[in-house]
This record gives sequence, structure tokens and C-alpha cells, in this order.
Amino acid sequence: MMQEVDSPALSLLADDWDGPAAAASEDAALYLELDGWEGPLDLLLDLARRQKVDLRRISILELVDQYLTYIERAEALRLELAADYLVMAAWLAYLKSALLLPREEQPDPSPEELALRLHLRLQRLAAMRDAAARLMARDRLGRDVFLRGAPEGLRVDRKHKWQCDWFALIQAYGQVKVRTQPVVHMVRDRMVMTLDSALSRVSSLLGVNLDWMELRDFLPPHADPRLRRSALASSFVAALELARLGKAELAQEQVFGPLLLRGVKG
Amino acid sequence: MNRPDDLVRAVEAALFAAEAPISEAEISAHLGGAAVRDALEELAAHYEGRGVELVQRGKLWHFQTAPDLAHLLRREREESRRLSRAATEVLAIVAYHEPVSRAEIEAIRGVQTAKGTLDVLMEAGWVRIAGRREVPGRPVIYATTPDFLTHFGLESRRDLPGIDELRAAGLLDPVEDALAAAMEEPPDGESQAPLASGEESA
Amino acid sequence: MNRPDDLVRAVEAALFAAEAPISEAEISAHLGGAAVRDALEELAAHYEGRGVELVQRGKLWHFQTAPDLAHLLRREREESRRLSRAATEVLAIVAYHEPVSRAEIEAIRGVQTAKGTLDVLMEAGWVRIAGRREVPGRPVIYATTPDFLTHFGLESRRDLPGIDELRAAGLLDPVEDALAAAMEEPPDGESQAPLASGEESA
Repeated sequence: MMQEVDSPALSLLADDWDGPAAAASEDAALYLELDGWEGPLDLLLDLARRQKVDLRRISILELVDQYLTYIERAEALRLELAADYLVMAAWLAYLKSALLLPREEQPDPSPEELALRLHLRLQRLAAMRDAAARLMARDRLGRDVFLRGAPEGLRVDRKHKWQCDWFALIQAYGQVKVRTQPVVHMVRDRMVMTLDSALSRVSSLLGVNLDWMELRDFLPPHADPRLRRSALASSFVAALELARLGKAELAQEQVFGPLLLRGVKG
Repeated sequence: MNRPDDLVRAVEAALFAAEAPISEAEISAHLGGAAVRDALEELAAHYEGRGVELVQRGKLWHFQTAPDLAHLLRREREESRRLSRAATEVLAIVAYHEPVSRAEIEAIRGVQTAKGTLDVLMEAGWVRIAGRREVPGRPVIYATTPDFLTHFGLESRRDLPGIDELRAAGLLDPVEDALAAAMEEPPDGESQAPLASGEESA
Repeated sequence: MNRPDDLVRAVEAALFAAEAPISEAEISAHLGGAAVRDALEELAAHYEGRGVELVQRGKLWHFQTAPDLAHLLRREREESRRLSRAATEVLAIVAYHEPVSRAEIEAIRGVQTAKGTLDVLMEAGWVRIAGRREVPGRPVIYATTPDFLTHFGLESRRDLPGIDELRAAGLLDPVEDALAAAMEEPPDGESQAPLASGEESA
């Protein structure tokens, strides 16, 4: 499977490396190439392998030149290059110039270190690529060796031992009974203030007070709390009604603040 | 042990990998038309008495595990599981109302009862099918088993607490009331049963 | 030929009947807890050189056809899906470096690894998530599965082709470690040879 490295497309490029730049067929070939490489490191490794020397002895300078030539050619053919190829090209150009400087003028980190790092990365990628090829070439189950075609199967029959106790049983029955018993709802008779009585109460109180009054002041003072709630609701509706009829003014300074009202004369 | 020759090995592998019993002709076709009869005989002899044997059924050959070992290929494991709430309810209804049809169970529970729930109870060995009710549709009716009595420590179904006892135990209180009663010990918590008796005596 | 004893027969039958590779412990559980190691060894020896062999992959054992018979048995449907080159590389990196994070895989390959590549390997059942590395970001780490060993015919990860040589050559260490080691060596050490020669020739 990994023999793809030596696929026809690649050897085509190798053969045509110094050929004329304009041939249409070569455009296509080069296109295929760019599709075929998984990023700059992949391309570099391929170029390195074409030096046909042990990867440990590869010349980084030569490799850099080959890569840069390749990128220049691709640019000359106006091929769309992925950004990372160009980033790698720029980095390699820098590496090359740094390597060519006299040792005392070399920048830090040293170009030797950078080159070594690149070298180590190529070795590691190459090692994994070879390992993958050897792995794929092993006697693989379902391809080279086969399991039994029709195994009887080993079965584990799970048998449930159900648990339930006496109390759970009768409790469940009780709950069924309760749930299905006819339910009678009783609404308790309680004191309410009707809208009519609230209307007359509020309007009469407005008549004797000229100043702003809070709505709560209209409620019967010593009433049962539940009656007070009913009275508050009725009085509020009564206040709205009186305001609608033009008999009262309403004011509220803030949301949920006290509701004020006063009578309108005439 | 003497090594089998290549033809025997190939026949052995072909039989092993085959997904169904396979004829002499098919094996032969697989192996480029070689005569495989002798190889089959040799293999059958080799496997005789082993844990696996090569058998011929009609024209077809296949490996099978030795019949006397069949019991090893299946293993039972018991797992303890708690009966679900729904299943407990259904069991209780069967116990109190037996024999009872599924429709009747549903009417009492007020909810639909999955078929699986009754299956679980039958698997547990507590409920059995007790025949059919002679009404239109002849529905299956269910009843409890002797195992049910044993498991729940009952002499007979009459040992199940009656409705009055359930009520006295608070098991017929609406759930919310029962909860409330449990939460705040009652100032007027006596209001349920004792009230009735109190009224009578008054 | 001497007949195998009952335990050997039983182990043989269980292995034949199993639908997937099976561990010593599982076989033992099927056979009432018997110690089956010796029987496994005896069977493996008995089947050696036959058309079917007994192999151990990690903790799992299974019978399979002999590899040299592959050409006779290979089916027409010849492997429906082939792994992409990217996927085979990622699989190798996981196998040789496990456990390994996605970032570490990408550092070796020099390209981003599509999420789908790892998914394909996990779907194939060869790679699994093996937790998180306790470093900032807590990246997920990946490792191979027992199925991986079974599929590629490896008794253990130590059987990975060339793994000892790769380890000895430091090729399984991170670049940083190798770099540090190389920089510590004498400046005119042989490890620098290719670069030095390049410079000299320039």
C-alpha cells in the first residue's frame, strides 16, 4: 500500500523535472502532484528520498534547493499553492541563507539546530511511513487469515432473578387504589369583596379625600388576610374603572411601586 | 505428530472458513479442481474424538463442536433485578383480583399496561395464564402461582391485607396527604379515620 | 493419534464455537472455572502446521486459517474499503507511540489530521480514546485496541514490526528530546555529518 510513494505520478515528475515548463500535460501532472502530497513535510520527504541516499546522510542544503525549485516552478505555472507550502519555502530560504553565512555571523537559534530539527522530523515521518507499510502488509484477519465462517457461538443466557417484597406489593396496590378513586374537589366558601362593593367603597373614599392616596389605604383595615387579597384585587379593578370613567387619576412612580390615586373633581 | 500434507491443510482451512456446510465439489472448485475425497476422509479421522468434529450431512461437510460438549457452549448467569413500579402494581392487581384480564388490569390501574410487564411477571414465575374468560373476544386471564405465595411468604391469597387494613396503615391516603402527614405531625392529622368513628360515637 | 483429554476437548470446542476472539478468563468461566492455560498451550502445539491454527493476540485467543493458505481462501469481495494513506500513517503513529494526542500525531506528520481520520480508525475498532493527558488543555489521547492486535496478527505491541530498532534509534522519541541529545554531543559528532558535509561542499 505504501508503495504509493513510487506511484507513476511521482516518477513522472522525477523524469520531467528538467523538462520544458509549458507543456499542458505537465501542468496536469504537477496538479496531481500537489494533490498527492500531504503538506510540505511530505513533499520534502519525497524529495529527500529521491536523493537516493540514506536519510541520515541527506544534504539539507540540497533538499532546500530542490524544494525551492519546485515551488518556483509551481509559481511559474501559476498553480494555486497552499499557504503552508509557501511558508515552508520562506522558512527554507531563510535557513539556506543562514547556513551559508560564516559561522560567527549565524543567528540564534543556530541554523544547524534548525536544519537538524527538520532532519529529525523527516526521519520520524519516514520511519512511521515505513512502519505503516509493514503493518498493512501483515497477515490481516479477513484478508489473509480467516476466522471460523460459521461459529456456533458461545452463549451466556442471562436469567433475571426478580426482586420484590411484600411491602412493595401492598404499597403498590394501595397507590393504584388511591390513584383511581373518584376524587371530589371541594372549593371552600370564603369571603370575597365583589367588584360592585369595591367600586362603591373606593368612589366614596375618593369623595372625602382630596389628596393622593395609596390603593392599600382603601382596603378594609382589620379584615382576614384572604379577604384582604380579594379586596386588593377588586379595588385595583375598581380604580381602573373609575379612571376610565374620568372620576379618578392614577399614578405609579416605579414598577411595582405603590399605586396612588385621587379623585377628579366634577 | 505427523504434519498433514498441503492438500489436507487447504481442505481443512476451506472447511473452517466456510460460512455454511459445503460440498466436496465446492471445496474442489476452491482448490483448483483437486480431488479432495481422501483429504476429507483423513480430516474426519483426525478430528474424531476431538472437541470439534468433521461431519458429512448428505453431500455437505462441515465442522461442528462435539455434541457431548454442547452444554459447555451455553452458560447461565443469574442477575438480580428489582421489579419496576409498573410491574409491581400489575402483580398486586393480579393478586387482589385474580383471575383478571389485561383489560381489567388496565381499568384498575387507569393506565395502559405493556405486554412486556406481564411477560416479566410470568418470567419471574409469579403470574400464569389461567385460561380465557368466556365473554366476547375470549380474553386471556391471569392468576398468581404457588411460587408467588412462597416468595411473599403467604399461606394463601386471603393473607393479603384487606382494603380496611390498607386504609388503617395509611396506604390508601392520597400520596400528597400521606406525605404532608409524614412531614408535620398533625394538629388535625387525626381527621381521617378517627373522625368518622368519633362522629359515630357523638 | 492420542486422544485429547476432556478439558482440552472442551477448550477446543469453546474456541471453535466462539464468535469472536476470547480470553483465557472467558473460556475458564464457560468451563466452570477450570484452569485452561495448559490446554491452550497443548492445542496451540497440536494445531501448529495444520490448515487452521490457534493464536494468541493480546489476551485473546482464536483459531484462524494458516496465513500461507491466504491465496486459496481470499474471497472475491476483497476488502471493501482500503484505508487512506493518511489513515494508515495515523494508525502506525498511534500504535508505535501510544498513548498519543492528536497534536503529537500532527507534529510527526507535519499536517493537520482531519477528525474523520481518527474516526475511521475508531470505527474500524483499532483505535480508542485512552483518556486525557494531564497537561494544560487536557488533550484526549489515543491508543490501540485488542482488536487492532487481532486484526494485524500481533501477539502484543512488542511485535510491531521494527519497533525495537525504531526505539533504539530514538525515532520514537519526540524531536525535542532527540534534538537535545544531539546538541549535547561533541560539536563535530557524526550525528551532524550530513549537515556538515553539506556545508563543506557549499
